[in-house]
Amino acid sequence: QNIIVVAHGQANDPFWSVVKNGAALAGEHTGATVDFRTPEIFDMVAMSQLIDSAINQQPDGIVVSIPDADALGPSIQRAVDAGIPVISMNAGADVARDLGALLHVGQSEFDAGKAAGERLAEMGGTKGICVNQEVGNVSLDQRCAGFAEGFGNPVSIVPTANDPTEVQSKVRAALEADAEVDTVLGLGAALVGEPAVAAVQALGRDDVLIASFDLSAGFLQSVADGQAAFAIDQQQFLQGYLPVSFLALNATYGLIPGGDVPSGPNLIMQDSAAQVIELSAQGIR
Amino acid sequence: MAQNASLSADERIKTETLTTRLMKRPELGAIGGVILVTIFFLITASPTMFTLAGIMNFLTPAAQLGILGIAAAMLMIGGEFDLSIGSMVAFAGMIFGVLVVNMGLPLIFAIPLTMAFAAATGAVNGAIVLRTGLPSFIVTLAFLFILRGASLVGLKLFTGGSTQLRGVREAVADDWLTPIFSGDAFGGAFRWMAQQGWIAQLNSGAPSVPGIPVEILWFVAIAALATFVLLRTPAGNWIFATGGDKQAASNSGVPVRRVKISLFMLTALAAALVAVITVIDTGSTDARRGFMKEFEAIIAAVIGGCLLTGGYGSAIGAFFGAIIFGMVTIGLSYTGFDQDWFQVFLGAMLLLAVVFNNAIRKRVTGER
Amino acid sequence: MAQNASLSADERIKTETLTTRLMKRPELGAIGGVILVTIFFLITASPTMFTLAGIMNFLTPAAQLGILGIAAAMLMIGGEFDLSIGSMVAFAGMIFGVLVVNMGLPLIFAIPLTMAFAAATGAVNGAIVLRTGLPSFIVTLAFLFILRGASLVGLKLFTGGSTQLRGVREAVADDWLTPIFSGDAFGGAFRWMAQQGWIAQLNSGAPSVPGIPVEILWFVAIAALATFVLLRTPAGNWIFATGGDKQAASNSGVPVRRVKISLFMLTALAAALVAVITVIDTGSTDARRGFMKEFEAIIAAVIGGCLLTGGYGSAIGAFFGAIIFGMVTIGLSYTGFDQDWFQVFLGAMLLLAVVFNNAIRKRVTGER
Amino acid sequence: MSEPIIHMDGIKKHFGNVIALNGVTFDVRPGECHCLLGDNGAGKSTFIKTMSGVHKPTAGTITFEGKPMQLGSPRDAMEAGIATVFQDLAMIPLMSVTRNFFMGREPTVGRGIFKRFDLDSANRICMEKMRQMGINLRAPDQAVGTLSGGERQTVAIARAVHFGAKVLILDEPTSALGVRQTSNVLATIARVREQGVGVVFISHNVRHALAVGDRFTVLNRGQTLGTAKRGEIEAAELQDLMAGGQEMASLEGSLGGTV
Amino acid sequence: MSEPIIHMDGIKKHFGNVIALNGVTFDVRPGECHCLLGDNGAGKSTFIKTMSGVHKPTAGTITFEGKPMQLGSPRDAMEAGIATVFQDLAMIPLMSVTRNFFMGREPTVGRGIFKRFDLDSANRICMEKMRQMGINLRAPDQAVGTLSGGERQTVAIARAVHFGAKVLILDEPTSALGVRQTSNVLATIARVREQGVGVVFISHNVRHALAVGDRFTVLNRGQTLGTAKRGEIEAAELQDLMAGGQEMASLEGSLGGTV
Ligand SMILES: Nc1ncnc2c1ncn2[C@@H]1O[C@H](COP(=O)(O)OP(=O)(O)OP(=O)(O)O)[C@@H](O)[C@H]1O
Ligand SMILES: Nc1ncnc2c1ncn2[C@@H]1O[C@H](COP(=O)(O)OP(=O)(O)OP(=O)(O)O)[C@@H](O)[C@H]1O
Ligand SMILES: [Mg+2]
Ligand SMILES: [Mg+2]
Repeated sequence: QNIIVVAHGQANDPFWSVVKNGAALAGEHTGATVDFRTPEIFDMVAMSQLIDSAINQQPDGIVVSIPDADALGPSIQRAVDAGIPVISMNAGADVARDLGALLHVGQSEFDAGKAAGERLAEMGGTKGICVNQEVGNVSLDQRCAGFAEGFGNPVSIVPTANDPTEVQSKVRAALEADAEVDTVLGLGAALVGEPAVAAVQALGRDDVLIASFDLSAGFLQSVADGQAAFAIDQQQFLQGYLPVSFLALNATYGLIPGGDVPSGPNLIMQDSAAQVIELSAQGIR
Repeated sequence: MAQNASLSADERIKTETLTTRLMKRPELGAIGGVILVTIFFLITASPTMFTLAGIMNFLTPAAQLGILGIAAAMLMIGGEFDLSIGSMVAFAGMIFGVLVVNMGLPLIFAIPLTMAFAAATGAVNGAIVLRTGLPSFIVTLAFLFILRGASLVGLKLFTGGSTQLRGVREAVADDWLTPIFSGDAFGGAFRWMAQQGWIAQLNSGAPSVPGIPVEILWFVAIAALATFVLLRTPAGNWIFATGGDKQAASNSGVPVRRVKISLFMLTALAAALVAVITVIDTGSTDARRGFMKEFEAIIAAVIGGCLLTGGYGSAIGAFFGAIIFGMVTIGLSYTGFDQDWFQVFLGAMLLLAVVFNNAIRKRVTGER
Repeated sequence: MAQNASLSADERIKTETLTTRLMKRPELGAIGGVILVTIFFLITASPTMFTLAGIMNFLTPAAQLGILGIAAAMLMIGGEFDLSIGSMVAFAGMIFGVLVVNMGLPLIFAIPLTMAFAAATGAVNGAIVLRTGLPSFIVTLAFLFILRGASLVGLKLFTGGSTQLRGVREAVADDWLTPIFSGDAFGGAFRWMAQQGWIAQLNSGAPSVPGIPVEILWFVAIAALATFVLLRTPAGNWIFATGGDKQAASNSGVPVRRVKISLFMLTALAAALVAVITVIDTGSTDARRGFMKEFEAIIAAVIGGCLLTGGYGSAIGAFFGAIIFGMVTIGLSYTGFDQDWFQVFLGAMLLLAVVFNNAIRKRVTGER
Repeated sequence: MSEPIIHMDGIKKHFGNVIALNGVTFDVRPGECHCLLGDNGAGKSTFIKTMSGVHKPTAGTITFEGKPMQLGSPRDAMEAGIATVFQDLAMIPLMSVTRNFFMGREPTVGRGIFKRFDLDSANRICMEKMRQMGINLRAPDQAVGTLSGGERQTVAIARAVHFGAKVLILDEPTSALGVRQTSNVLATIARVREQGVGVVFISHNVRHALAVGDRFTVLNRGQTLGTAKRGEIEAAELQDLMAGGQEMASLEGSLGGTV
Repeated sequence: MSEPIIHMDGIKKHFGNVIALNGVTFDVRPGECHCLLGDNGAGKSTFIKTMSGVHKPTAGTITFEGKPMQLGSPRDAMEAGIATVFQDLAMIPLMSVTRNFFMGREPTVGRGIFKRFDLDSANRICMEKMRQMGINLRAPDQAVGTLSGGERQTVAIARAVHFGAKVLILDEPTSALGVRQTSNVLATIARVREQGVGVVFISHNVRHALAVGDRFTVLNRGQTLGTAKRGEIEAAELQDLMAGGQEMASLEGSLGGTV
């Protein structure tokens, strides 16, 4: 059996490398060959072309993430027309069925952001920044939008590049420029969460709430140490593992679950952080 | 040419074979790389890569990149860079989306308006470069940021907060101009061929290849036109001269400023064309469109033999350069290699293709 | 200089003021831009930007970029590009991390080994460029992909599946070399100044600025050294000559190949230094380190007045170029502008700074 | 005597703090060859560059056929009828001989959007003109960068002559030429002068200047030393003026008076 | 007569399909000035470029002081003692006069890591040498690209002479020079020849060649036409050979026999 996964995040993105690890493990467990493909940058045009190339190879199943239904819809429908079973994951819960996908595994980015925002507001945050390391990447933009809605208080977006030093300086600048900011939400744990913690430490402030999407061992350590509030985990390992296993079962026995599988959100707080550090360091969480 | 006969009388030149003469042309330099890459994938990739559907599949991104690459090549031959074309794809896409979706304009107005916007921005780029005498690298870099930022702001403004504008496909579905900028051409012919069993059919009975994606036709047409302009018109001569030595060209009476401004407008127009094609094709646009395309366009031009210092290169070279780049990026997904190795392979293949080109050309032409 | 006195006797030169003489130097060209940007932020940004802490805050990323930018400037003056330095930051970081964490080597071995790896890769880059005669743009582009991919593969291999390698801080905490590559220098002096009330204190009583981040010292030292080499040594003369006209330089007896190879090694070493500093500072490394840094380094060099065609530029220019770039990127977070406009501002500020530089220099030196 | 075609009055040119020209007055009449002579660095090339629109003069006026003229670019000068062979030749090394020859003034065939560069006839004309100047090119598509120094100079001269003009400016046109090519160029100057073209001829070779010149103007350190008519001045005297009045090395004797 | 310093035998050079040299034999003895003459495009520059390590010959052997030699780069040739003034001068336009003068062989002061380019004395030497050649530079830090043609050529000659050598090759060194500078250069050739240096002198000016030459070799279309000793050959005859035997334009008479 041959299953192709087409995702919109890059293989060197810590988040997506966990998805890829999940898919690979499912491949091992089911005996299917799994090809994991991503465009080199967030690019919907390139992604639709990757789906087309997957269709041409007539695999036994395709797993896709759908951050832009308009852009990817035709390609996904072509896969369905060609008789290839499709499962969507990560992004696209709302449109998966309409496009002919069998089911969706994942969480809505917007909902996850909203949950985080609500929690941070509960914890006493009054003014927040959302640190976005890839402005224009729709999934990341949705996280910030959800955060703004759930938080209920003023939120501004801090755009940064993919560079920890710059993130640290920018977070520090934002905190210094407006002393009322007391909440920082990062959209990636290693890239943003860790430098944000470092920035707050350097400022010597202990009244700033820091939360981050996704997990990294360093950030989880900060959560465990009480320097950061929590990490938002959507257990993306499942987003790689489950669709591949489902498609493998489907190809062998025709089995398929009857509904979507929510893989998150799951907030990791101080009490549970220590347990997942090791798994995170291995690329499983 | 006419004088070849009289020349062979000169004892100071050796006769050369047809192959040598062909390989000397910069236009054909990049063919070696295409052949090498093709052979590589014939060996390593799934055979579906070279089915009709597979070929269309890798030619589509190559065509989109190639349209930009050919324009970038012409500008590079003219001695300048335009780093803003990637952002221009996003910006023009935003303008186009807004015109079509928010303002409901038909394509016959929306496309020329988008093009006019782009050309004006290109002219501004060019005017700043000429007026200040700054390197175009830095001026267009500023526009890379400005246009990218403006796309983000514009999209948020017109969609009420999202960075994604949707609904283009519905808006243009019935427009008579749509088939020229989107979808597949010669659909009838391909359906007929499928019925004849010449090409594969899907379960639904539709042909596996619904036609030739229009961008491929645009790509070929633009490559042909650009080659004609560069090699066979006074304007082409001016472009080479301007890029070769601005001062000498101007001293010889070439209208250097006019040439440069026109070239900047040209690259912007190429970006707008790609924007229109991809926005209609995908039905949406977002703030990340065209990200890094400026570099890929320059890469395609350089693979095709353009010199970064200007004054040398060809449109056909950029044509093949784009195909090489497109084949390598899409082709690797037809092979069994792990995605983690993707970039290593991409880099190695590019290097190999270019080195091979070069080695062949040197060998054939006897340069040392 | 000595001959100025005798020269003023020549009726064919006008006397020029000290300002004119200073502004003519390419080294000082970029100062105008720094001043302009500073004034802009003094007006628009929160005053915390120009506190001691604020200045250190924007100088730190500027310094990291600047180390790369100065090396890139020297290579550009020598007529080549290195697009692989960003990826080299990730690759060298990975090597360093593995040496320190997985192999448990002390810094005294780990750093030279990392540097040796980097220098070897740089030499390979250079050798391929020289051997094939291909543009360095395309060769180092291939290495951009190859090294980036190799970092990912390597990290996954050595961490057992993760793209992040951590534990560096713990591993080097007690190493006597650590303070040279990480943290803040002159901590004692700053604590003392804080006690005297000369600089602000945090709630904890520690000084708000614990010292000067070592990268800033490295940055200044490298800028001074590079300027000395470029302007005051035979090697500097060779670099300018090689970039100005390879053929003419070689005909005049400049060892062009040796110069180019050394410069490629130099950029790789600069990237490795940045890798070591940032990896120790953050305590971890990941596959995305240094992403796009090659372009930012070139941008810094070009803002500082380097010509893309080679043979002209300065290390001090790149120094100020990096500061301008660092100030603009970080500074906007201190202002009240809607951050959606970030890129628009970044582009506009860059353009303004460079145009201003240029205008000042032209005005002062009387060029037309 | 006829009116000057072009009259330059009190031309000054400064580059930053360098004073290259400090008030030079000069004119050319139709059908005459006016030689501009002077030491190295005297400002001859700078002067003719202001005449052909490359440099804007810092001060001074240009009158063309009786009307004041502002030259914005070399193209303006060309359109007014001033053809120039620059000392640096203004050639693009990477381009072919033919493309350099016709650069900026390409012959076309076809009409409308089918109008195109007529390469065949351009090649033919180019080879033919070069042959007339005494150079047998191997092929018209050889890159100019691979030509020998003299071949390259000949292309520039042949180009300027081919397109015809009211004023033909030649900046040291014979410096890299062989004996045969030199005599061809001097013969060409004599021929176009006959046709009523005004020629400005710069040379360091007194013999060449005396062979074709009607008037001689000597520049020194950015200023005019004076103008003499043909027959009014001796070779030795002229040579002395050209050297800026400074003494010459002792070898002179063995060179027989004229270098 | 003494042994040749450098002996080139049967040198051929092809560029792709272009045959630039088709078997040229040539030698230089210490203390003589050997003139290399020939029409434009004859292959003179190509030949001396193989002699100074720029081009690798396609066929033929080079013997230096009796031993066979392979020149890998111009630097090798320089180290062996061959100094060359190329026709294109090999200067970097954007760099200052001094930096060009000392390019590749910079004087240093200090030792160890404090060893640095001694700009002050370099500037002084450079100005001095230029003055000796008859050029008063304004400043040693002027960019070479802004020098006049003759000034630039003088820098290249002064540089080659300054560093001394066993063989000094001069490719049309006087083409852009004024009368004063030319006589200085010819005097310089005479001087270094006296010191036992072998000089290779390329010129299109028969008078210059006859003034300093001891032997004359004429190239034509990539081949040697023959070598003559001083006194064995007449100016007119030599000139005829240089023109490749082809007839010259009619103006010749008025030029008094020698162009
Ligand atoms: N762009 C420039 N910047 C500074 N100085 C310049 C510039 N152009 C020319 N000069 C100076 O002006 C003077 C005149 O130069 P010009 O080229 O006109 O001399 P010339 O008379 O043509 O000499 P030659 O016979 O050697 O060609 C020279 O001393 C030169 O150094
Ligand atoms: N790189 C090259 N590629 C092709 N042809 C070349 C190249 N270099 C020189 N040639 C050709 O070789 C011939 C000899 O050139 P060369 O420069 O040696 O002539 P020359 O004797 O120095 O002439 P001149 O007196 O005009 O300087 C010329 O016809 C030239 O076109
Ligand atoms: Mg001159
Ligand atoms: Mg020559």
